[in-house]
Amino acid sequence: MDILSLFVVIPVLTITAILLLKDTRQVRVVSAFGMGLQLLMAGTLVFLYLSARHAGNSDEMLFVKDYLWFKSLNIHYSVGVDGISVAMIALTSLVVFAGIFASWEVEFLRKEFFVSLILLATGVFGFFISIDLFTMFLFYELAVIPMYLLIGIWGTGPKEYSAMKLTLMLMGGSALLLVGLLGIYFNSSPDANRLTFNILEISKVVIPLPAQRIFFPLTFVGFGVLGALFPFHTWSPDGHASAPTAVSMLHAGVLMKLGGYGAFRVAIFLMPEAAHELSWIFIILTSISVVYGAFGAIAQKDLKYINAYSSVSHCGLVLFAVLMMNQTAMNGAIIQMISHGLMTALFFALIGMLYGRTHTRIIYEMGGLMKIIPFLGVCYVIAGLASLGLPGLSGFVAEATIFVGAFQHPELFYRIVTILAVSSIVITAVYVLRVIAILLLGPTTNEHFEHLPDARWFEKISVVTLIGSVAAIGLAPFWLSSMIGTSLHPIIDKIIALNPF
Amino acid sequence: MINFSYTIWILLLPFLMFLLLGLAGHKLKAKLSGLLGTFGLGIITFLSYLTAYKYFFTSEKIDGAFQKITALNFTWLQFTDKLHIDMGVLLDPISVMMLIVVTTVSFMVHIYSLGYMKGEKGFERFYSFLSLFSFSMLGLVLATNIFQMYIFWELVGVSSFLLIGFYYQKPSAVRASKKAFIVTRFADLGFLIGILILSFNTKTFDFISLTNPSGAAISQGSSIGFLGLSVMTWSMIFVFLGGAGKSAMFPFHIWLPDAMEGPTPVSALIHAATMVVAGVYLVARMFPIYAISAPVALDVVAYVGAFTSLFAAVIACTQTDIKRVLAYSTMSQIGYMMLALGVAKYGGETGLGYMASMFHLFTHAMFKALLFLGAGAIIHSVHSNYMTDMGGLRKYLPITHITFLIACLTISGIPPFSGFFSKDEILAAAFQSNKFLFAVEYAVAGITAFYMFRIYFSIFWGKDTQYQHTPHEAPATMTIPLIILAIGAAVSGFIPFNKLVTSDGKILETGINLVIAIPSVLIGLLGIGIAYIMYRRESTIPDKLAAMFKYSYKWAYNKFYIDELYLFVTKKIIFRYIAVPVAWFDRHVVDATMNTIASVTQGVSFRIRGFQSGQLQKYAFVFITGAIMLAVLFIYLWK
Amino acid sequence: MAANQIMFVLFSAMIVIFSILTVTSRRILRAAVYLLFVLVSTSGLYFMLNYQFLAAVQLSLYAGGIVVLIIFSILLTSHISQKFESSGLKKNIFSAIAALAGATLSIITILDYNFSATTEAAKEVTMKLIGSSLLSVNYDGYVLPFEVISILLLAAMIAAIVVAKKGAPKPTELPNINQE
Amino acid sequence: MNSGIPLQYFLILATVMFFTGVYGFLTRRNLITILMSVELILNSVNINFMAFNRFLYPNKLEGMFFSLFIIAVAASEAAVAIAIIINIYRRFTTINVEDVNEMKF
Repeated sequence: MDILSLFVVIPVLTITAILLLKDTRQVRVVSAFGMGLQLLMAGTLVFLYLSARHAGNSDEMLFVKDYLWFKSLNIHYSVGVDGISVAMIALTSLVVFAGIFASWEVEFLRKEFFVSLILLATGVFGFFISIDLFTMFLFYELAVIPMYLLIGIWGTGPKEYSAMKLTLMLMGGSALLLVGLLGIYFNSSPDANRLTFNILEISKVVIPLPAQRIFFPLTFVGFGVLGALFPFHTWSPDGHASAPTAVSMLHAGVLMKLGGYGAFRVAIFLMPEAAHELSWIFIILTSISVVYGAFGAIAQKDLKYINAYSSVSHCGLVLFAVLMMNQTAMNGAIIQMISHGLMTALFFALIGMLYGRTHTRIIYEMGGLMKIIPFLGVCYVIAGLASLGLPGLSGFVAEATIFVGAFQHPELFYRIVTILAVSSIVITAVYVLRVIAILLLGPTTNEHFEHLPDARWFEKISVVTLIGSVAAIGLAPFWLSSMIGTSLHPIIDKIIALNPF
Repeated sequence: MINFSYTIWILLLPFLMFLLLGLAGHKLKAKLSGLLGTFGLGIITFLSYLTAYKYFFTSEKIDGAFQKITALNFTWLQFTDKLHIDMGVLLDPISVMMLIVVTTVSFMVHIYSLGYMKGEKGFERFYSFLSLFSFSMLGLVLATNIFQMYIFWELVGVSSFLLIGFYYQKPSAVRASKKAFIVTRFADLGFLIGILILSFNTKTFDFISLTNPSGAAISQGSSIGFLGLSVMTWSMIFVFLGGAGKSAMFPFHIWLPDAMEGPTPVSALIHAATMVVAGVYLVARMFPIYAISAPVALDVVAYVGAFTSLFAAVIACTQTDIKRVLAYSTMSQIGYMMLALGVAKYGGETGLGYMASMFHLFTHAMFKALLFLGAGAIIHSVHSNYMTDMGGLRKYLPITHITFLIACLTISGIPPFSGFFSKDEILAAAFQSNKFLFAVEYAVAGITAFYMFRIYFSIFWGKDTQYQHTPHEAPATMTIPLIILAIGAAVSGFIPFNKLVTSDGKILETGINLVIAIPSVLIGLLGIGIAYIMYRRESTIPDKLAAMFKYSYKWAYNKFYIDELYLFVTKKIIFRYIAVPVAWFDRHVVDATMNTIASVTQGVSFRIRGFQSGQLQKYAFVFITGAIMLAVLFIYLWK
Repeated sequence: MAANQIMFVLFSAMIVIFSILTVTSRRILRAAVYLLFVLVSTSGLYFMLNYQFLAAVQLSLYAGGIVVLIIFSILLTSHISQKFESSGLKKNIFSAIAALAGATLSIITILDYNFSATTEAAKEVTMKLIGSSLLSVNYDGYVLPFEVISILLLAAMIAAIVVAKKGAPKPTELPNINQE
Repeated sequence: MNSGIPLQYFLILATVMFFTGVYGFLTRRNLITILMSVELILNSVNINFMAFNRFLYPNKLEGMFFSLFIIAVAASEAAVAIAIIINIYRRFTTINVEDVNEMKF
């Protein structure tokens, strides 16, 4: 059994176990156990990966396994990881683990909830381990679809509308993506008889430039929809606002990363020429995302909306950095994905916990909560500080890397746009502090909130796991950065070899 | 080579203390955590003095100049081969001097707070924040590269935010902390952009290679132009923006007076002695670049400094909240330091301003911390910030009275107190290079003496206010720091700064220039005299004067309406005309487009569904017609 | 005019006339009877074409079985004397146009097409041949369709019973399909 | 025995019958009469099969067997259809095809 497939097998086994259970109280224990195991596995994988690299294994992908799946189209189930995917897997298992604890008190259809949640996680894990485009797409869809149920059934507010909107927009993105992937597939071999979906093999051929010009935008936008690329981001506020806590966590924390990761691993890696040629368009769009998302967040009243817009801004930064196409910026993009994943999951977990206590998400209806629920309050402040890029927490590492990297771009235009994007850090500070001030500080405004209970043990597990990771990355970024950096080398080398710009 | 590797503990100890107090503080007894924090800082202070001693008196000099020593350095985050953020300790005259300043003041404040904050809720939180601040400030001071400095710069900002907002249930404190953070954050944006430009052109973050006056970095950037100025100038102007933000230079000064909402020890430590001079320190740190390849930027520094010092001094004359007066006085004094840096050149005699600035930074830290702590002692006993509520306090608070008087004399530049020496150097430096700026500063010196003695007389003399509770002298934990700092303020003028801290590390020969010294003492005395007349006893002169210059008084009293301008820009322009429209645009244009696509699809499908009428015969009719048409098509038309 | 021609004319006239009457008569029972005539005439055609077995089947199954079934169902669902209101004129016209167009098209096509006359000798269709072909597994055997049709018939019988037997569901039990 | 009657006559007859059935299918409202129209259509097809068999491939039996099976299918169809019609009658108390239109949208 190869270790990577275990990442798909364990969730599937967990789901099976849940389905066999009669007592719904055990469901969450089993889920926590399964996802805890997954977290351990992720730890093991990081360890194995680093030791393999340390031992001098310089393959582009490690632990590669390949099974022929569908012969006539040459579709394989092939898996493999490099430092980037390992990091993403670690992120995913952390967020899922925290998510399980954050949804500890789901009462309604508990079994089905956990099944859908873990199914979603399965899709995400599968996506990150796949190196076959088709399998990757398959897992991608697997991750997107349970979202509809999770929001539509367990959501709040206009949940059907939001679920429908989110699913339709993501499916629209998938449609573009599928066309893009097929386009890559049919150009994956110069003599058209050895077509392949395997990323590593495709990366060895040069897809003809006219084809790239068509399929790069399709693929990029396809993934970009999931990565909240302006103007395809509007599913995000509604979707997040309606989704239950754990789903928001997983969605913003992990699922949106699928977009960034895919844009990087498929769109840019396989079609660097078109990426270079067309990057200015998308650079403009993404920098709009960055600034616009931040401004959008200032004026919101609903906590989840604020966070959703901030996600738009932060995820925009991921795509922005990826498009800069140099080592440092891309490194920053990956760190930003991880960092944003953790801290936005943290945010949504905390928002969920606040909502569970106060039954409102409108910031003006709350106030002075710090005194009443200090643990959650402090955690919220930490999350906020991470979000505005305080050194010592992960957000800073990511943003610094992105900005320094982006500013090394040789063309003046890109550097000016970078300065625009940099200005988002102030706007971020504004909305983060605004929320903290209104929500937590000041006198208590509502006497009904005087006796709210502080965090319970499972909430603490969830939150502490995430804060610990955020702080760990923020305090000691070098190992993560170098792990990603070494994996980026072959990719950057390819880009540079193809584009002597 | 002396081994300085123990200096890592100067950074690590406060950080560990922060973690300990922050995570476990609520489990400890409040007093214990306070003592722990103070004890930790005591060790750090000791280490700092040890370092200073070793650096200044035992380390080797080359060419008679102090060398920059990288005590330790490790790569924290690698960007490219050349660009990487390191974490380390850099020792050179200014960083060692700052080490002394920061640890001394911080230690005093730690002790003082044991008394001042006694019984406050969140005592251990206060100490953990203080530790965080000490950690960040020391990291900033000891940074080996500009990005490390930026990192700690941000951390200093956040500790300031946390400490200003210490009374988080007080709306004004919350507002002030938010304002402080956002304003400095905005300035930091400039700093970051400056760093980016700098790093793009020089490909290094490292201070030693950046500031090497004959190094490649300095010559590289100055040759590339952009919009009429060299790239180096641009980046230095941007970097100075960051410094201006932290140091509350005009127009980023608005956060500092509000920051006085924090506990008074915090004001003494952060907003008077250490953090606010970080901007000065930054410019001093980058000084070779400013002086050699970005003289235009240096002029900006000088003029901004001069303007701020005048501007703040004028406002200080009208305020009635003593902490605010002190805050404006701080701005004014920092303006002095900036000006001194701005008029200096690199190396030799022309570097006088640099040395003067550092000297003033040092003495200012002592006397301003003293003033704030004294003010704290007063507030502690009177329970009010307003000098209208005070008067005749000399009888009740003798120790505070004496130390406060010393501080006032120091800031007014009366010999033999330290302020005289440092201010004199600054005026001399200004006189050397720019007579106009000298004139401004000369006037400011008089105004300073006036407003300081205004509050002095109002508090300790003036009318005999009836107090509900008889004011009593502060406990020993508070008075001892006062006494120590008073001694520091009184005698630190005799420290031979010209031998220790100079722009190129070499000894600078200076002396008291009587041509400048005597007039400056005189104008100080004049200021004191006017204050004496106006405030020694209860008198109507101030009100009459205020009525006479009604409008200018009103403008000054309202801080020239800069706050209102900011409020207008942020609330009206940014919030109402950018953020709200963006949010609206997002909902009603972008999202609406998506929704329109959806609803058009739905509408079309509603139309189409009419075909699915459930009328069997309609289906059959359509089917047959279609079949016939297809048959016709295939048989006759296709061919 | 040969006898078979006369017979053809007769049968075809009956078929056409009664077909039209079947689809236009406004009394349902009459329509059923007209249908019976059509079916009987058709079996006459089969006799003419020398397919006696099929003609017999036609008579017994169609005329005997289905028409009776239809009449029963008419009796179950309608009053014998019930007269339909005529369907809408527009509908009639359009249907007629469609039918006429289709018929014209077909007839033109038929007349256009040049059917090649066969020279093959006709095979005597005996009962024995039919029986052995039906059950033959050889190349020209029909055992598979035979089995299939028998299963179909069985299924149809069961289905007819099941469907018809079920009591009418109460309106409240019906799933309300108009609900979103 | 069928000399003198061309194949086309049979085909035209079947066509007429077929389209009569179609007309009936399109115009009648009563489900049973619609069923009768269907029977007409089926019959016309049968005639075609028989005619083709006799005129074009007289030594084969495909046409006849096809017709046979069609008759069988028609019989089962009629049985099931009538069962359904009766059920519809119970459900809606009408067998007017225009009133039975819930299968829509």
